Amino acid sequence: MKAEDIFKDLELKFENLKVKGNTLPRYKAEVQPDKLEEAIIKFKSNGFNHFVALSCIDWIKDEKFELVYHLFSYEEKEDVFLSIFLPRNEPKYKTLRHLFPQIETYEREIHEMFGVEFEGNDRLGEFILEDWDNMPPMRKDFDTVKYGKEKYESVPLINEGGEKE
Amino acid sequence: MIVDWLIQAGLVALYLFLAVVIGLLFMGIARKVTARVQNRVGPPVYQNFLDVGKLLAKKTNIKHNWIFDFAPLFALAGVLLALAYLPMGGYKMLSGEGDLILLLYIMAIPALGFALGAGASANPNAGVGVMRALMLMLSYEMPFLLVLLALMIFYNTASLSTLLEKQMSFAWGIVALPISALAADLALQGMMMEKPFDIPIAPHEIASGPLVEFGGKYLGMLMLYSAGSIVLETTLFVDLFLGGGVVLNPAHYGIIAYVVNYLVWFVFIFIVWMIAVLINAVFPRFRIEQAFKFYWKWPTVIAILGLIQAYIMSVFMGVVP
Amino acid sequence: MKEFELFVGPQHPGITGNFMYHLWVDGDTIVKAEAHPGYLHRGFEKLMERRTWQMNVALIPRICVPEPDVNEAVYAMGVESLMDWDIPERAKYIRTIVLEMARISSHLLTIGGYAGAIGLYTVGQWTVGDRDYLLDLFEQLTGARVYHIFIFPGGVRWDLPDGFLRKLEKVLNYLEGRLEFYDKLLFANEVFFRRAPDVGVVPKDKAIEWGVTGPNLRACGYDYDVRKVDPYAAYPDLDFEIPHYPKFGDFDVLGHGCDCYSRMIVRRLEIEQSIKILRQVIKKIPEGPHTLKLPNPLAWKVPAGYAYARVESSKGEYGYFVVSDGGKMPYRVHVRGPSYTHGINVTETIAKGLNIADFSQTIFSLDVCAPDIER
Amino acid sequence: MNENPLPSVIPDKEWKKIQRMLSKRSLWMIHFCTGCGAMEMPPVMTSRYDMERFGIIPMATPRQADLMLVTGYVATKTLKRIVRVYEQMQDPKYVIAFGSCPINGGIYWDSYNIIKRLDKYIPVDLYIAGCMPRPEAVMDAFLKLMKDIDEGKANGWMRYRKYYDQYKRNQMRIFKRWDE
Repeated sequence: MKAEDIFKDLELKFENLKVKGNTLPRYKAEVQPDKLEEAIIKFKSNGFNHFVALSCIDWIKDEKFELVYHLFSYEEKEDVFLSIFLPRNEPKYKTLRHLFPQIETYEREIHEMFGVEFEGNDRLGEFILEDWDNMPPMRKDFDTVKYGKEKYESVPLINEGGEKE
Repeated sequence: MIVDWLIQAGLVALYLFLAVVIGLLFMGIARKVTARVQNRVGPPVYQNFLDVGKLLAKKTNIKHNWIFDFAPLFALAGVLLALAYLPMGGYKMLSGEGDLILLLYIMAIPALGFALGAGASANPNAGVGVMRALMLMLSYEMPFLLVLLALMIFYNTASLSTLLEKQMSFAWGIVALPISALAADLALQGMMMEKPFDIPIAPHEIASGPLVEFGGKYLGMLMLYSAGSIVLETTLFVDLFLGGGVVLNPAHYGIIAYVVNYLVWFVFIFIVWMIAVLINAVFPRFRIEQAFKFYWKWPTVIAILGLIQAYIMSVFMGVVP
Repeated sequence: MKEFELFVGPQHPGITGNFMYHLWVDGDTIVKAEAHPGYLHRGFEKLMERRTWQMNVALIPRICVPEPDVNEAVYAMGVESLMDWDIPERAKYIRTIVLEMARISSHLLTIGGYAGAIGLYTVGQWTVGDRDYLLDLFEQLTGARVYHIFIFPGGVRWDLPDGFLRKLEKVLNYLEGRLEFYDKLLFANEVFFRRAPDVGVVPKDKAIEWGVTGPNLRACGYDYDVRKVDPYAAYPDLDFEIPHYPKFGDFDVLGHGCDCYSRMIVRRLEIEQSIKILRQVIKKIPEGPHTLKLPNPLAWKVPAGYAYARVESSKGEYGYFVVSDGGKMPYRVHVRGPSYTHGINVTETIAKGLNIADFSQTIFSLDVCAPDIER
Repeated sequence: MNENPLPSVIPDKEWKKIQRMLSKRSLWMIHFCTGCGAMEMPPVMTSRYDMERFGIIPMATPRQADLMLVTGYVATKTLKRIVRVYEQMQDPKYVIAFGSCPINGGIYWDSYNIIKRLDKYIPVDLYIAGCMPRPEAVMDAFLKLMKDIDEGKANGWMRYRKYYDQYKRNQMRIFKRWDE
């Protein structure tokens, strides 16, 4: 089933993304957060069974996080991006790891890097970072230069008693 | 009397020392040969002497328990004791009736010491490695015992020195019992822990296994141990099947015979070692249960065939060396 | 028997890069595995948001160290999609040359690493030594051995140097001759036949759902390859096959697919196909400019929008999800590395029930590249 | 202020010279790929450059190693492992920092997860600059290190013992917990 038809069934508006280099069409649609699971199940049962990636975008001006679920169909050869928007002050969503197992890993990363909470995923927690003591680093208001200066450059050199640096 | 005894002791010490030196040299040569197979230049042949020297000169900042400290000594002492029972170039240090069977047990001592120390370090990698090493020992001893049985039946002796004499007067084991010799060489590959049977020390799987916690002086001692065991195992094969390299009878030629026999023995163990090294360079390693299956299948069948041959030759055909 | 814990990595020879698996082992069998990434985390996606579109070209190759060129290509394609640029034909062909050379060199490294994992160090020494001929070519072409920074949005940095194609042909002939040696030593080795088949099996019906891509997917019997499915660069004009289980040509089909054996044979056959592709490119490469006329680098503004570009790397599908808000810097770039699924989810699942002796060869045959997991 | 700073060359007895001569000819390297520089290690180890000519071979465990190559950038999570591996190695031990990143952060100067200077946390005997250093540069570094060992200049392990409290203090500013 073509993606356009599925979108029609689900009554979603979609846009075409520009493609150069690659050739396949890419469709992007915004979904209501409560309808997402249903939409992904619909796509999955119609051949879109390759879950490519889950990306998170921090739209700080709009006070929103955008989660982009990216699906691909080897049969129809079409890419579909389903995006949902979450409020930035209290980002919370349910886990979808039962649909595709690798979503679990993406959710763990997004939880750590953006601070998005996924209810039902029990493996959230320390994943890539260790001993982290600040706001999630991929948020737009996190200043990596300032943090680096405070944390690393303030560490003194070893004083070996000889010449001073 | 005392002088004789001293000379004897000095000779034993010299032979054992030379055995370890030869072992280190062989390790160096193996590295060079492997490097040439791999399109490389490789280290100098004396590299392993430098390595041992460096290891023995290192400081030690590990402390597990006294068994761990004791293990490398135990292993080294065990291998030296076993070496003393093996005639090298026809020179007998310790011998006795039935030392062929005794040797089997003595050869297990260093491996056990090694296992003890590795177990005492409480590293899981070492534990797995020890388990694998013991399992491997169990596998290759089956064909090896059958080979020994064939030799004992054919030559009608359980003493190494008698075996050497009979091989010199009649025919070498490899000529008389070629099938058993093949089985023994297969078992030897496992005994020396060369690929495809270097399972206990597989670095990619268990980070060099039993050796994982040994460093510095401990490792230096273990390196001497493995140098000794290379000579031990190759000499065992040479003594069993190549007449121990004895070409001149010491009773007739005296000291010259010892020197010539020593050189011939050296060439023989070198050849046996090179075969093992070249096989080592071109094979991946088995899994432990595959090695076990392999040993209880092919080498065992070959060894049984060799046993049948020995039995037929000595009992039905009446060939008595 | 009581379970014990085993740590494979970060300091361990049996691991591909700085990465760690925490294993719970019962006897010789793994009962549970947990991946711990993060030892190589540099915050690329954050750093890219702080650099202009052009400065990023120098940063991104460092994401996947064994095969950096795919990053450049896929980033360039993403930017071109947003800018609506059609790159010249010659640039497409030059990109193809770079990508295929990178594929061969990465596969050689993987085969060597895999052979090392099952204990055959000689093959590793040979393949890595032969790979240096390709690195020399890269050096002549781009000026660097590892990080080439050669593929640029709009084309490539400069044209092929004189005599490059002749030299490439020579190296290809040499490599083709060397493949026979690898075949004899590794791919026809009795011990390899006993160890690799039916080890580390990814269930065929789950493979696509789990996000397995690239040679690992083809080893399961699917002939999906981004070069054919979603073609880019000069691949539509070129004639090549997609080796997949059970079409192994001269090699025996052992095992039931999806295992270490099939994965390695697929990689071996892909080298052959890459050589074939490069030979066609040498014949077909058109004349013309190697790059578009680029705008002023200080005032590069990329129109707002989303774009996704993907290429087939030696490890699987490599994609960049590029988001621009119309500014001088990317708003967000999300890197979809193939090892992200292979290294964490797939390995954690298939490790259960594996012998510890086979764990290392499984992750080597999956070709897990640690730096592209954590970026 | 320390009253008697370590002299750059240690006056020694004869046997120390022998020890240094031995240890420079048989440097065993720990097999630890800490960063992207690990990519240039296979060529250095294998047939084209062949570091085994100088007796340098990779070792599987820190107990057996004398030389640690910190190949490239050091993330905070890796630093803890580097320190642990370094402390498990037997004296005398040497550290070579590989590439621009352990010197000042290199291209990751503004990253939040990269410690910028390695020698604040463990003593470094030798730096190789460049991104990435070519295998020739690595070989040159090995030869330089051998020369330094011979002259008694490579004494990072002694400095680590002497200024242990300072090193530990710096390390603990990065780690929140050590016993894990």
